[in-house]
Amino acid sequence: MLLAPRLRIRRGVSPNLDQVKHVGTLAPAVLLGLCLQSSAVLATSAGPNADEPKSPAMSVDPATRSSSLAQIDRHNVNQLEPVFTFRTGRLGAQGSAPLIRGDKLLVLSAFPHTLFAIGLARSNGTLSWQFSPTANRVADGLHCCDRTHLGPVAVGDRIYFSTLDGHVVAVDAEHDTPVWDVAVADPGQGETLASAPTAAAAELIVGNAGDDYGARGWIAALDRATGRTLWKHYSTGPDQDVGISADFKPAGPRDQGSHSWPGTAWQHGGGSVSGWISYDPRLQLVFHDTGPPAPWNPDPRPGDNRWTSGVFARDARTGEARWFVGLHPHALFPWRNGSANLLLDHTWEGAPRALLVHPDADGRLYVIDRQTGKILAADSYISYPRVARRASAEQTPRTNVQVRDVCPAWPGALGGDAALDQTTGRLYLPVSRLCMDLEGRSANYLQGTAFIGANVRVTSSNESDGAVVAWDVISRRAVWSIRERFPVASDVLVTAGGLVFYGTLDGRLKAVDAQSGTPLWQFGTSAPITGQPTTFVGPDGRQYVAVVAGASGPYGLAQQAWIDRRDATAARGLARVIANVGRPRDPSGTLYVFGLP
Amino acid sequence: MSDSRQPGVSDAQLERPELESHLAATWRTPGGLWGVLSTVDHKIIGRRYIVTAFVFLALGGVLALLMRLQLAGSERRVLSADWYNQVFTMHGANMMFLFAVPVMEAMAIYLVPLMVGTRNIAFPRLNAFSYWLYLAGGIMLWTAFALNMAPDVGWFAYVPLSGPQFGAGKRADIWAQMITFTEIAALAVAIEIVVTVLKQRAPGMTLQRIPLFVWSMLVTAFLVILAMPTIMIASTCLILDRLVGTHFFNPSEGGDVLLWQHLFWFFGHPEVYIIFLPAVGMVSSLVATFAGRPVFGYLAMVLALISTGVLAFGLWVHHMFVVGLPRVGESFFTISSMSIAIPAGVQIFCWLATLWDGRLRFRVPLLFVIAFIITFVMGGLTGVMVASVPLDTQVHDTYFVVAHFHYVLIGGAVFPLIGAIYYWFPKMSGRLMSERIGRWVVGLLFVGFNLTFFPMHVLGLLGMPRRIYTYSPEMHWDALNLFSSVSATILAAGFLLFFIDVIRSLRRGPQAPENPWGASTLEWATTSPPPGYNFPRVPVVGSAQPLWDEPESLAVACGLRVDRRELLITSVVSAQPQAREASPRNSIWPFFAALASTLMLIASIFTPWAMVWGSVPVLITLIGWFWPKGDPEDEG
Amino acid sequence: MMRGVGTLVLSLFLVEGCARESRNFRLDPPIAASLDAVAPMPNRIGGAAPETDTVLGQPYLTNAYNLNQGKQLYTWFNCQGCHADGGGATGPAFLSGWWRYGPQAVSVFISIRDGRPEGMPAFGNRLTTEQIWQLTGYVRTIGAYSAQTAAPSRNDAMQSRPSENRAPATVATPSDEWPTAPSR
Amino acid sequence: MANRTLPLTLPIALLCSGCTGWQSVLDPHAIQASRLEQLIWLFVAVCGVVWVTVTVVLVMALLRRKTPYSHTDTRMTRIVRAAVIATVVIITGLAIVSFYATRGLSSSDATALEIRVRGYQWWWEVTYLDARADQVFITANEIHVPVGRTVSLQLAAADVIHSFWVPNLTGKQDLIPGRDNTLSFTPREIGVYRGQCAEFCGLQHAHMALLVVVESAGAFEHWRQGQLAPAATPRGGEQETGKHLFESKACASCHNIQGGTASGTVGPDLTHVASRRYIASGLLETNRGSIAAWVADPQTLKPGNNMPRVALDASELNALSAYLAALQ
Repeated sequence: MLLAPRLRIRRGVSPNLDQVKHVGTLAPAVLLGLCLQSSAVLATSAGPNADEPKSPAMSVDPATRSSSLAQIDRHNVNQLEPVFTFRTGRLGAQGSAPLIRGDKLLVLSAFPHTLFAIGLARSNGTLSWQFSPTANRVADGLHCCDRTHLGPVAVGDRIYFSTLDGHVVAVDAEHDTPVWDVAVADPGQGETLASAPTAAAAELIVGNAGDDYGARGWIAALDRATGRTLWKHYSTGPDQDVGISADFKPAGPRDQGSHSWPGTAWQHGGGSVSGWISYDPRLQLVFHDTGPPAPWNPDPRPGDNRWTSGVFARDARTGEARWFVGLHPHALFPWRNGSANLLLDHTWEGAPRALLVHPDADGRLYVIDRQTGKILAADSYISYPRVARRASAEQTPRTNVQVRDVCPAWPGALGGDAALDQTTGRLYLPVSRLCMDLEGRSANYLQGTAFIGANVRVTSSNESDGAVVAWDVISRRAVWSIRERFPVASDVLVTAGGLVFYGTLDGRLKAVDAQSGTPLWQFGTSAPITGQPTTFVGPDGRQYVAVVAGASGPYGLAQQAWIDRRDATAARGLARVIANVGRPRDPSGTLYVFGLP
Repeated sequence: MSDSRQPGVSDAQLERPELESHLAATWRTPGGLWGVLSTVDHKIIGRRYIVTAFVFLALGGVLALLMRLQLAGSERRVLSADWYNQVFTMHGANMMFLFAVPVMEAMAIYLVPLMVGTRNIAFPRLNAFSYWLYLAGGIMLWTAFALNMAPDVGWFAYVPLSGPQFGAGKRADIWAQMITFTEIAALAVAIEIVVTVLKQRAPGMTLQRIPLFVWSMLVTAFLVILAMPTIMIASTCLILDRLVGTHFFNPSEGGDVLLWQHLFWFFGHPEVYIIFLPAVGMVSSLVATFAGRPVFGYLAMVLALISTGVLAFGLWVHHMFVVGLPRVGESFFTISSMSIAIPAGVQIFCWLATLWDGRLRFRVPLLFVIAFIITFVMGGLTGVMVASVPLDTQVHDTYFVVAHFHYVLIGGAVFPLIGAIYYWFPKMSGRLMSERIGRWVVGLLFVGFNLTFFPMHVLGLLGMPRRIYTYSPEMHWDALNLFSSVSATILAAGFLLFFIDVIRSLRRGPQAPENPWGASTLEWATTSPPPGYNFPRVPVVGSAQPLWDEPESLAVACGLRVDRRELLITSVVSAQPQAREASPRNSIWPFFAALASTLMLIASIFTPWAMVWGSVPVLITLIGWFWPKGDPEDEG
Repeated sequence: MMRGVGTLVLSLFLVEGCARESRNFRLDPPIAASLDAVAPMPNRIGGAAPETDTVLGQPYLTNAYNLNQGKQLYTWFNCQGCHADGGGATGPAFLSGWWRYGPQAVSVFISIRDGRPEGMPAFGNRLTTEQIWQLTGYVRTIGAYSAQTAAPSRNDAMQSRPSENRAPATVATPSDEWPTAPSR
Repeated sequence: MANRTLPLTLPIALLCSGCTGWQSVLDPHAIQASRLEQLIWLFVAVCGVVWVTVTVVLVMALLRRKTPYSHTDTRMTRIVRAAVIATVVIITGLAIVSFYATRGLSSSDATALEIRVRGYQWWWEVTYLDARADQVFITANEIHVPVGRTVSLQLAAADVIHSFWVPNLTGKQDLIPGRDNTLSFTPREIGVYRGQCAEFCGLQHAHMALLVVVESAGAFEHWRQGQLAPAATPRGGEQETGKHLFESKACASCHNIQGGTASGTVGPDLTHVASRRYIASGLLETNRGSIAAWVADPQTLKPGNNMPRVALDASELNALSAYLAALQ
């Protein structure tokens, strides 16, 4: 049921619009008529792949989360006001941005998923159709600690989205009917999907999640027409499984994927591909992260635990691995490595280079040459009250030995996916500054149950646990950073209008000046914002900003209603830190659309 | 109280028979239950202590037989694993905490006031309180055993096995609380002994004239005062870890498992010297009497006692040679552990010299001394062996060590103790024990002991670890274990015969004169058994052997009042009379205080709040105890 | 007469005590099999416990050894992965005293043995019946408001919450709603 | 006196049996154990002499005819003083000897075979460490070592305090939670040596044995390769059903068999259980019958241990024991 609260907006130039008394009522939506009176040409937001003709002024590039729209800019952003909201009725959200497709706005709810299409043509946003694939409720138990961006994404004339219980669904946008629904991941093995498929030349590429359940990471390509799996490669195991052939760089001994593990530990070795998979049409390469090895306790998995905790480059057509950068061989700490890589073509030390910008969960920003996989720069983008003393012996987590004040905490230094403004070469990073105490325990693999082998307690510095950092990739320094009370767990959006949008855990959508970082506007929604804010041009030709508020990912886990903060290890140790945020007024996922009056 | 007699009459003004009747009335312990519960007479409480301790010895002995029965053959099912763990823990805890330390202190409670020539022990009401607390601790432990709740973690209760995670139920808490009971009792008695020896000696008994037994009890008392607090801290930390959730011994939250071992053994080794030194004192008394001459090298003996006491605190890590401490540190403890054999050696040589030069009368106590010397020297030498770090890595926690400490404990402490019972039984009960049965007891004990425990040296070298409830047949330990178990019956027969002799002699033993053995110390200067007031008039001592040097005319000091319980306070070094001190009368409050603290301590196993609410009745009883009774202040 | 009654009461209390402390390592196979005969309600919430359990005096809910074994199994079989130390993660919390399928031992037993729809895996063929009963008994001590005397104590591991024998010291205070007007 | 000589001779006869016992301190097969044995014999000799002299002096003191109170204190003082000095000399001598013995024991050898032994309640997990991760493997209760090569054990306790002790090879060393202890020895002769936990660790402390098998370098390498290989594939229908039963029932939650789906780490690794001489840490010799007896009723054989009784009927038990007995 579409509902939009009656909004009483007090005029007044106060940047802080969330004085608005937000009355969530179930009364039929009464919309401020004045916003949508003029009809506008519907802007289709182009799909991610570049070979589609990308209409210049309309889209948000999902690879870099930057938008070329400039109607809303520094000067008028403080007049931004909510146009309508849509309540999905599911607890929490799943982190993807709403997608504009013709005159419809597509929103995917949290698990069990429903794809809502909201028509923007008439004065109020009315639900034109919805589609709910069948859901395997076992996946409810597996929704734990990976940031989920399950879609929808538009490719050609179809809409695709992934589901938590391991399905990829294709929907025909014109006739609003499902085309195919393919199961690629098996929740029984602990495998889930965490990201929407990425469109490559003719394929859809998707990777699994489930490190915490001992699921072995893999990446697969599906045929866009029928959903048939074209190729599938794993993050661990012999070269033939991983897709390593002769022209793999760095050349090394064979089958490192299984020889760098004891016995058959690689079969439950983790290394999930839960983050956004970047695609470079020019080089025909696909870049993706591999998650931390399983279990968290390094004792039962001596050796380099090859191909986990690193960045892979693969050929889009065959999936053959071109190069791999091992950031944390034999990873001592279970940092979630599912953050998006950003492609940047820029001059580097005089010569134009194809760069891959990888903000890593360990708090460093790696700049890698996309063609060769050589690390060009690795600078720390975050400062900690207590620096992580990783190298020293007593800081190495071992069985029955507790290591204290390890920073960053297991969710990693990056709270969400960064945004890259390709013109200025500036990266806007949503940062989480939490630390943790970690104690290794003996890990016992039981299929379908959590395979952690560690007790963890996340500790907060109780002045500011989060930040948004503007980082100049070329000059390798932080331009500005804003301190946030709580970890910033949302993705970031940068617009040509010189604005940076991000959301906070206590539900505020904020806009700041991309140049100087001064806060310009914020709005208090009813649930924590852990998703991707987006902007689009409505049918009336006016620019709107939209975000789905609702808890998801590791911080969302700690927001569940039943979490009891008297147990310091509840919600993987996050319970006490997130408890300071307080309970959201309305935990269900809600779409907010803002526009200029 | 002193109704018929005029107040302020001193013992100088009365003749002997009239004096004795007055003193008897003043120092009288009423009969019936009230008298039993409220007595403060060190002789009654001392006798009670000794009897209770020997009852616990008997019970502990039965447990030992049960263990030997289970270990007589491989894979026997006499006792299940759980029961065997409870039995061997009870055997250890009962023998160490409920028999050995209390019986030695009980002998001191009875004998020290008599040997230093005073009327009652210092702080007699504290003495009563300590007995009731000790009895309550013993009853609690044995009731728990009857209820299948006995501790099953060893008498040393190493963490983490006795800790919160692996010590299921309330068993380890019972152990920790039993420690609290017995250690408060031991501390109380130690303080009384120190004050009695230093301040209430007969005039003229300078430091050089104190009997060697009293010296050994003084050193033991100081050992108790310095060692017991450590185990009380350790058991309190354990019970806090288990019931309140502190992390003293939790390695992952900053605690340390070895902290427990250091705390326990810092008390543990002085504990075994607390048991051994009184026995040394008894041997000195027995040797002097039955060799007919003072012990050779009095000064050497006293210095040996004191150096043993001091060194006892410096060698506890020899119990922890295999826990992985740095080797150099351990070697230091090798040297300190071996060097404690030197004062022990001095004492042995002095006794041998005394025996060499004395006119020996082969009565039963002397036979026990001979058995003691042979057995203890072997135990001491195996002690030197286990003091060496490398050697200890092979024999630690094996039956070699079981043999070693039984040699030094049974050989070194129980033999002299039983000899001392034969020696002082006439004084305590007024009846002589039978020589004939005594000789059988010595023979059975000596033979039984050696046949039972010598093979254990071999078993240890054969690789048999301690505290195993059974062993596999292919280990070839069956023969030696069976031999040891069978010989244990001889040892048990010896103890049984001893108990029979005690009970028989109580009723039908011949009447004992004042000084049946012709000994030289003051306790033989009064009747057997001594009256409530011990001495009609406090004796004055002229030499180290008062009864030998002036057998008939023992000088006495006068001036103590008759109508009020008074005793003489003398200076520490030269024992010059300083003041007449009022000695407290019978009082029921120590019994009530013990009862209240027992309820508090037992309830605190079940809820930590019991410490809060339980302390209210304890406070009330203590107030009742110390409420001024209106006695006039003591005159100078 | 009074002393007779006194000793009778005392012995009753003591006998109950020793039942709490007894160590029964081996159940006869037929009894162990009968412990699986739980009669659940149609909606698989609540139901009748097996008769042998009541005849044996509910050993798995009151015996100290069983509760401690239950705590050990809780850490061995990955319960902490989803339920943490009782505070909950993907799985519900036991500390808060809110039981989605009711607090009866039978419901907890069925949840462990047959699993539940929203992601609780079935341990029926991964644990023996006795182990499942031990886990059931232990899980119910986590959220107990007044601790049993036989309740287990803390683990020699990272401190997460007051141990079961301390009972939850503080009743969970609901976190405050977000202030509509954020304090500056 | 007669009844005293008989009991004395019997123990001496039994004493000699000490030299050939299976787990005897006086039957060394490694450099460290032989040094300790020599040290033990030295101490026994010295202490024996001291004990005999004291007893002889005692007996002479008891039996000699004495003139009454013959004022020989001065002579006796000299003898006593001499005796004390002799004691001091003996004590210092023994202390110095044991100090040098300690130094001789500790040997730091870079080429030592690194093995981590982790003590669990009532069994030993043995992990052969190696720089190359895929050469690392886990076994239980049995340690194979090549003769002549120093072995360095890293001792870690998983729950309570245990103590690793193989008397024929070297002295014991405790496994303490929260501490990393090491123990090294150099075996000299090929053979099978038994050891046992020497620190009280709970209900089944008595049945926590382990074997150290010293073999030639070639045999050791053959054994090592065997342990690295995944589990033998079941041959024949009975073993097939056994494998299926193992993986579908509660066994898979605790035990790991490399190559199957069972990968629990709570109990010992059973990938090559049949290659071990004993099961249940030294309780039963390994054969199909003993495996069946152990699986049918572990609580009767080793009461209180953490292996539950999995309900199996006769045919299932046969199939399971066939499968396990084939895991060489």
